[in-house]
Amino acid sequence: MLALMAALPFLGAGCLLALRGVDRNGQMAVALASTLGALALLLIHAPPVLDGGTSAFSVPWVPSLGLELSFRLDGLGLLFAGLILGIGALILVYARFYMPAQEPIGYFLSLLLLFQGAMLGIAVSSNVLLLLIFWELTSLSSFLLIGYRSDKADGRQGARMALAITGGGGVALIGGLLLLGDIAGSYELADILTSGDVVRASSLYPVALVLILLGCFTKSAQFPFHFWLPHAMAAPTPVSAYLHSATMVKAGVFLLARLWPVLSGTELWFYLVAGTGLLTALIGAVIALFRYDLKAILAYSTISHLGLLTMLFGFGTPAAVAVGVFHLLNHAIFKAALFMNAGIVDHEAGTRDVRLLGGLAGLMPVTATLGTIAAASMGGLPPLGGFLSKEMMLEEAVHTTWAGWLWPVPLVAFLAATFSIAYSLRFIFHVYLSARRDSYPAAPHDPSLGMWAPSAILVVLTVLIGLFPAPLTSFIVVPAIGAASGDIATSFHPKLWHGITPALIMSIVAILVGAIALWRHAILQRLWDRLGVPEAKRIFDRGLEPLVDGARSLSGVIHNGSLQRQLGLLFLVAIALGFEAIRLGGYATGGRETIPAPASAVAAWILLLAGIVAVVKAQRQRYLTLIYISIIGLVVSLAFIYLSAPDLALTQISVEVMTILLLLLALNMLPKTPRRLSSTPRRVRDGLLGLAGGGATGWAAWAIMTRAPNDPISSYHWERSYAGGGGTNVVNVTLVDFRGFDTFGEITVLGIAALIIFALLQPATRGPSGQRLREWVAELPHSPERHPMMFAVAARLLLPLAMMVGLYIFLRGHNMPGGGFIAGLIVSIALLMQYMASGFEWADQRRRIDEHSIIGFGVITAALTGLGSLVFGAPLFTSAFGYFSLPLIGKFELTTAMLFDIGVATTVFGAMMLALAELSHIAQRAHKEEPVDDNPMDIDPGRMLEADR
Amino acid sequence: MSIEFLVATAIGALTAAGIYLCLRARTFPVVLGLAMLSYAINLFLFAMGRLVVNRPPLYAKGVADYTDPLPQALVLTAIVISFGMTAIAVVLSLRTFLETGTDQVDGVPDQSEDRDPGDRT
Amino acid sequence: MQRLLPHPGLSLLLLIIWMLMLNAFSFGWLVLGLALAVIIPLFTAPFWPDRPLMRWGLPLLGYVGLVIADIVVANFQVARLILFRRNRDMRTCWLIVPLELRSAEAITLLAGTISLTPGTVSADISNDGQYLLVHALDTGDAEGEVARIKDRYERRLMEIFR
Amino acid sequence: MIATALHIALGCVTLAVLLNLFRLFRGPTAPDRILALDTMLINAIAFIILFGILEASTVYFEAALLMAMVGFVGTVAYTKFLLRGDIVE
Amino acid sequence: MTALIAVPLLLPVFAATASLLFRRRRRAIGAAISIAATALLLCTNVALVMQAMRGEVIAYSLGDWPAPYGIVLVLDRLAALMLILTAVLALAVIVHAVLTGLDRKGWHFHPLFHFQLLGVNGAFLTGDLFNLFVFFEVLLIASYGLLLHGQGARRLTAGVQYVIVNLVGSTIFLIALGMLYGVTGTLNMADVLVRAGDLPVGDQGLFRAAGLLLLTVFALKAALLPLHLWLPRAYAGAAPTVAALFAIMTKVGAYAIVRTGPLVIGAQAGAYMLPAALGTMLLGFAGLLAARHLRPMAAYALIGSTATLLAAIALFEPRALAAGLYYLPHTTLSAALLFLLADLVVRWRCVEGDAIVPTPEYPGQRWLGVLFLTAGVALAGLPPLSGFIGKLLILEASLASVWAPFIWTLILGTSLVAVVAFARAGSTLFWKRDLTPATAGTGVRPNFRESAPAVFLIVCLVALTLAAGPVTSYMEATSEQVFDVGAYVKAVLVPLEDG
Amino acid sequence: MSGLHVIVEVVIAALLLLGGAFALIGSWGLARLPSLMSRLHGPTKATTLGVGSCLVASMIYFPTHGLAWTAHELLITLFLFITAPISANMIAKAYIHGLKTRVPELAEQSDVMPPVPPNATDWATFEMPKKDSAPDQE
Ligand code: NA
Ligand code: NA
Repeated sequence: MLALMAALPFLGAGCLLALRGVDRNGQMAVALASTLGALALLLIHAPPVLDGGTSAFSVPWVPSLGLELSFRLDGLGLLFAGLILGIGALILVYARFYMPAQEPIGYFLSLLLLFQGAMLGIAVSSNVLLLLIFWELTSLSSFLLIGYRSDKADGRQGARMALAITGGGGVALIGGLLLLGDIAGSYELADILTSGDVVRASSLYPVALVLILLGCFTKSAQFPFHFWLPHAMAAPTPVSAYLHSATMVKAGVFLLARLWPVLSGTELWFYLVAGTGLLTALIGAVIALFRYDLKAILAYSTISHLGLLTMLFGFGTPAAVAVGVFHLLNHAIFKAALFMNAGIVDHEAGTRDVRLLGGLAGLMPVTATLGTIAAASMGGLPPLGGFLSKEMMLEEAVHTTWAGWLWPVPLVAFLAATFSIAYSLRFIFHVYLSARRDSYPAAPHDPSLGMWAPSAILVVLTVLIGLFPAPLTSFIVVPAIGAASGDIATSFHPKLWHGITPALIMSIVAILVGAIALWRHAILQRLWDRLGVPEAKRIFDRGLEPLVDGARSLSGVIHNGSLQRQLGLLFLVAIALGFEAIRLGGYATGGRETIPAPASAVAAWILLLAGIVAVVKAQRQRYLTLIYISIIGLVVSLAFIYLSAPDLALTQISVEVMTILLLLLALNMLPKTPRRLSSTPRRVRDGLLGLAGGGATGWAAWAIMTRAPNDPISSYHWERSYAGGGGTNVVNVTLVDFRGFDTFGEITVLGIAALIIFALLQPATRGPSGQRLREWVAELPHSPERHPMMFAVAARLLLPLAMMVGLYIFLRGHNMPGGGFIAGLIVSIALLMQYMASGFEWADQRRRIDEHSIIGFGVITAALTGLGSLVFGAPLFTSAFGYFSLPLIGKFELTTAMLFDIGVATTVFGAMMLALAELSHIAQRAHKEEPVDDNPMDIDPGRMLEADR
Repeated sequence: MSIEFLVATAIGALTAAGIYLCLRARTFPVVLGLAMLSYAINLFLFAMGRLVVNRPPLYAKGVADYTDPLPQALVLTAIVISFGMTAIAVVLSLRTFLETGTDQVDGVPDQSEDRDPGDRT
Repeated sequence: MQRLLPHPGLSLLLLIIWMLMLNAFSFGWLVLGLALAVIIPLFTAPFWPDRPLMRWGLPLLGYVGLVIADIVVANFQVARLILFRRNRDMRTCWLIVPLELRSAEAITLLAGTISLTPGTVSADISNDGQYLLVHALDTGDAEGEVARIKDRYERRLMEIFR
Repeated sequence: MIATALHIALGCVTLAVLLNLFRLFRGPTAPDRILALDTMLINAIAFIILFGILEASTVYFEAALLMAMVGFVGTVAYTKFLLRGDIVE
Repeated sequence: MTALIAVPLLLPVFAATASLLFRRRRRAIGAAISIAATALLLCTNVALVMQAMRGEVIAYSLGDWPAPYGIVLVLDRLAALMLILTAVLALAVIVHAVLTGLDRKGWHFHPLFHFQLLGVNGAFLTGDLFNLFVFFEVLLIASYGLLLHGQGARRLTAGVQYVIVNLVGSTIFLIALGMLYGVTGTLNMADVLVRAGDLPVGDQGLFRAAGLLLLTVFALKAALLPLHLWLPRAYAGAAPTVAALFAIMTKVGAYAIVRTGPLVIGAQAGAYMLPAALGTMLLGFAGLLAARHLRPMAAYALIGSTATLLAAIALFEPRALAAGLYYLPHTTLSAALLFLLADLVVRWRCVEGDAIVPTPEYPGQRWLGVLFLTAGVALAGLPPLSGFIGKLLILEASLASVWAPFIWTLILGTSLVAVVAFARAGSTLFWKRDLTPATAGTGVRPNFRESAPAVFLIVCLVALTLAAGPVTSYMEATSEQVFDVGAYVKAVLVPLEDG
Repeated sequence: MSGLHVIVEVVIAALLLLGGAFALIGSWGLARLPSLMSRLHGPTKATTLGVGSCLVASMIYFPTHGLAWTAHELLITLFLFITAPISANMIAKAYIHGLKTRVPELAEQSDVMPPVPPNATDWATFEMPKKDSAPDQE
């Protein structure tokens, strides 16, 4: 039931968004229905609560976090929820008539309901984490409501400011409540409220308290966080009336009351809360006196009254809490009424500027009457509700000492009261009672009933409360006080006449002084203007802009998009962590004896180092670096041969040449000689980094090579290779069987690489790149001969030979060095030779298989081979082999691994061909001086002879 | 001088050169640097199986000492993969040069090739 | 037959090489070799259009033998030059060999022979395909050298390539 | 006898490779360097053969075979780049 | 154990090849296959999650070679979680790509997309370190293709950097693997743990070094300070849809850290990770506030939220890890959501690209505004979406740590920064109007169906919030399983019958 | 130790020495000769022969020492003998092309340009036949 009540507004909002083609009345009806429905549910729960009990409801949500969907209705919650729903209903009606007739209000109302739901959640949630969720939701919805007039700059800024401040407070509150829950050992309000002593004793209490207060103060616009509230007035008036006077801004105060039994009662609490409250009350009241905008006046008055409430809860005595709760009720009633009133004036007279108003009493009597009474209540004039709570407030102030002194608290409270009377009177006189003007922005007249009725109801209420406080309020206020202050026995006896008390005297003096202040307002105003109090918005901006600029410069300096920086850091981190690990983990030299190096090995080593140096030094002649790098490739291949890795040697040799060809193809288009090289300091720095990295890697290699192997798993492979894998070349068996899955991934990579190269180069002939290609001019002078005869002839002879070799290498791969990958490369190289000799066009016409399909076929073959074993109930990639014998042919071996290797070979072949095809395709597009003819050789004496005949 | 020493120093030299070249400002030397690094890595991985002369991992009954075949298989995979990657790097740098007209790794115009583009004010 | 065996000679060569490559003879391998000897030329035939007619057999074998012999012998001459002749005494010069051979294959073979046999490297062919540019490391009379080339190699090749 | 011959031969090849290296760096022209590299490769083949004999193992010969093939392709590519810039056209 | 565990690897392969064959004619079929395969993948992964929820670690040795000698696929709660997350994200992305016609902007989108999935799924499933490397390469190379999809100067330049950085990363990866094998003689994660136990003291340093190098590589993938510099340019350069898919890539790095942390790297790594993560958080959200365009904004949001996750992981403690694991899907999906929205903004408003500047009103603006608000709420970790719960979990779990003050300050502070940043961006993009008629070139009717994937992601986030209870308990079980290395080893290393 | 065996040993040794020597001589020529065209002579012959004799040596060695006889050596030799002249030819082409186009690094070369061939043609490296006279239009 409680949950349903909390959910109803959300449901209403959902309906409003969902409903299409419903007129304003219909939409209002929906909104009202959900609100009143919730109110009804509330009243159903009321009776037990009014007897001082609570009604609770809970379903688990995130048990591990202690976040439960648990609701709990006690006196305080009931009062607050009642305010939210009661005033909410009136506001909805008011909004229906206030909002311009031509614009749809569905979205607006749904936002209001969203907010209402969130507020209700705060009022009734009994899990502080749940409360947090609703808390943040109110910030969000108020952001959207303030920004509702999104085309107005002040609307957007007001909304952002409100969100920034209250959101910031909310963030602090998260921390505070988490700490609180951690101290109390539970996030359930019931548990927390009972563990006040533990909390106050905890060492984390101050932190938690400050964080929580930050949340409350920002929400309730306490100094110095008050300034967002006036800017929130950019919202439509119903919003101001609802959020920024009656309810949302009270959430902070409500939380103070809610946690009062746990947090209050310490010095820290008193000075922080009461002090802030006092200060805010005074400042708000003073500023309110000098504002011209009606809503601004009301906003600052709200700030001031919130200050008073905060102060009362800060006093830390149950009596003060009682007054606080009572004033919370009163203020909500008259302030909501006043905002609606100001809205009406704005709506009918066309302005909210007091300088353009005045003398409306005759023009719009009803409005004037309502406004006057409400303002009187705000000022605390008898016999109205505001008067009672103000009296009691002053009474409490009188009995409160500040650091041993008796006078500060009463004095400030008195000043605040004085100023609030002053601005209230100003509201009455400058708007309604002063002399009528001859022209107003619009022709003022009383609005339709629907617009003034809601405020009327509130005004009547405030009057009645003033006249018969006890019967009308104590039934609800007393339980609320009980819930807030924790002891039910608190006495609450609101009376109009207490006899002559200090408070009464202070009020009378305040009224007189306030009247004088109004009488001499012009002078005071001039003084105030000369004072030049800083504009809050500018302060805020001065706070925020540096933050943004700081972020910009920080991010700009660090994320400058430099690859070199990222690579440098990457190398640096790797090296540093490596050394760190050795430092921590310790190191001992290994005992494995080394192999003495023959002269030839040393020579090869010299070759390698020379090659490396040459490549690094020949930065300016890129073509030469390509020649030099072949030395390295050669030596590495020789090393593999010498160190008994024939498979590696074969692969290295064939990959080597492919890489060179690739680089040559690319270099043809790239600049051959860079104009400038890096600056010397940068080169030195990189050199040092390189030396560090090289040293570390080399040392690691040395360290491991010189220690005995640690029973490597490969011994298993060695033993099983023939018996289990059907091959004697353990490397190949590992590739296609033991670790065939790796190889599968590897050929996939190769295939993808080819696809990407294709995807990259295919569109290169269009756009700016195509432009560059067409305008491209060779850097070096070219010989006109495209296809030299002798090379062409030789290639024709070598092609079949190479293919033979390739197939041979493939077939023996399982038992001797070789295998699918190398075979695929050899065949590609052989074919490539053909392309080089006789031209791409000519050769390609003679090879009519689409490379994409080849690659796809290869990958699929490998995959299917892996999948095939499932058919036999064996796990994936399980290989099978057998020895068969046919008449004549004799005994031969068939292995599924070979099928897999076919997939490998095919993929490799397809990938190579695709990549090279695309690269030469680009070169074709490049600007050429002489036209392309498709002869396999440029000089063909035989052909020429026939041509002559 | 031992073979291990030669291999270790070779790995070190290749790595050093690779790192240095990778930190150049233009794509071509960077690609060379990557090639260098992959040489270094292939040798390194291979060396992790310890070095043995003339004991190719071809299974025969009763042969007790052999070169660890597993690192060789890993290196083969590594060679192939790094070849594919190098191919992409090469083609990509070519393509980027054609598109942007500069072979600067950060794609900034040629005037400031030896500077982090961020340093430009 | 022509369509099944586009290059009989090539097929034979392939088969021979195949059997040579295998360490151990087995009938199964032979069958496979035969298959390859047929299949591979079928695949590569398009890449080798309009082949000249060749005389397989003695003339070719003779030529090969001659060339190998020349290579061995002449290498010693070159070795002598490299080792003992001072650079400034080296009488290098360009030769222009007019060609009677007309098929690209034949000319290539001749050029190859010239390059392999010492003292001479064939550098280029004229763009009408009628002359071969040859570089001689050390020769007294250019004409004699040219004549020697034409008589010793080209003539024999004329017989092989009809 | 064979052993000593082998080692002498190996020594010669090693020396030859170092000579190639000299020419490779000395140049002066790009074709000089290509030629040096080509020669270096052929010497490497010789080295592999000799090593094979020394270790009495034939498993390395495919590598030599491949080197012969691949070295040729490389040389042609280098020269074709000098002649035409574009090696596959 | 059925071969179901391998379906997340086989399905993408076949989908990729199939769509490769349909590349030219009948693209529609290719797209259909692609989407269908992704949906099927999602179903499979649901089934796998069910299996994983039974609680035991399931090992599947490929080629019938027992671990550690063969490659073994391992399915536990963690792997299943990552798999299903990937599938959900992938479905949204592929549908978005097809709806917006991105797959027709260049070659081979669908094959690359599915190869990417192959790589990611493989990385999550494999129990073998070198196989992990291979799958890293698969997913990387596919990501190169996807990143460059559509091309254009900016994207190509970004691509160059991305490719090169990752190539270097792979190099370091290989060095680490080599050292691990050289010292321990094995490649199987479980086996490494077992053998690490009885390593001679002299080898400990090398072993640790290998571990920390692995950490470096994974940190690079996860974009952890100072190895995050590559990310903004790359992700902002990619097509937003692709970047949305890449939201999972940083999580691959995070996953690898979680997986190898207890097995190989060792918990001491947290000492290096935590400060880095906090720094990354700061820089990420600073970038978020500083961003002048929507795509960089999304990229920085990704960095920042991932860093939050990494901070939780770095504590290497079950409760914190559970909290982080709950936060993981949230950050992935919400960052992806923001990228998809960036794409929609670019497409629908037709002017100013993704710059955060006011434009004339355009159809669909308000709807985008609502979606953007949701994304902002999610990424800032505000209620009512899962980010809030995730942050609460992380804050609560980290309270015990000595780093708590820093973690709390940064998480709470960055939340506020995010709120401000999103409020600024949102009000500029969707509230402020550019009334100068000069730029008023908009007005094409947007296809609202295009926003379906974004809505789908939001629905997932809502579901993640509502189901927070069961999800968190799953995560707790997961993190216990992650730290219960004994069970992992027992499941993976089945004793050989013949030694 | 049969006589035949001794002879075989001697032959193999001789071939090995010969091979080594020629390989060295070829490279020595490459190192010392003054210009590319003359340097070209060394490798194309000497080195090829050197390798050739090594191959022959091994071809004899293996069967005579109880090891499997393989003919890869033949294949290698064949490859070398086919490719060496072509490589030389291409290198020469590249070189004279360099001579013609006066690449600055050739400043100190001591080769003379090749003479122009008779009847108004030129070498293929320098110039293609005029398109009008070119026969390959059908
Ligand atoms: Na292979
Ligand atoms: Na492989």
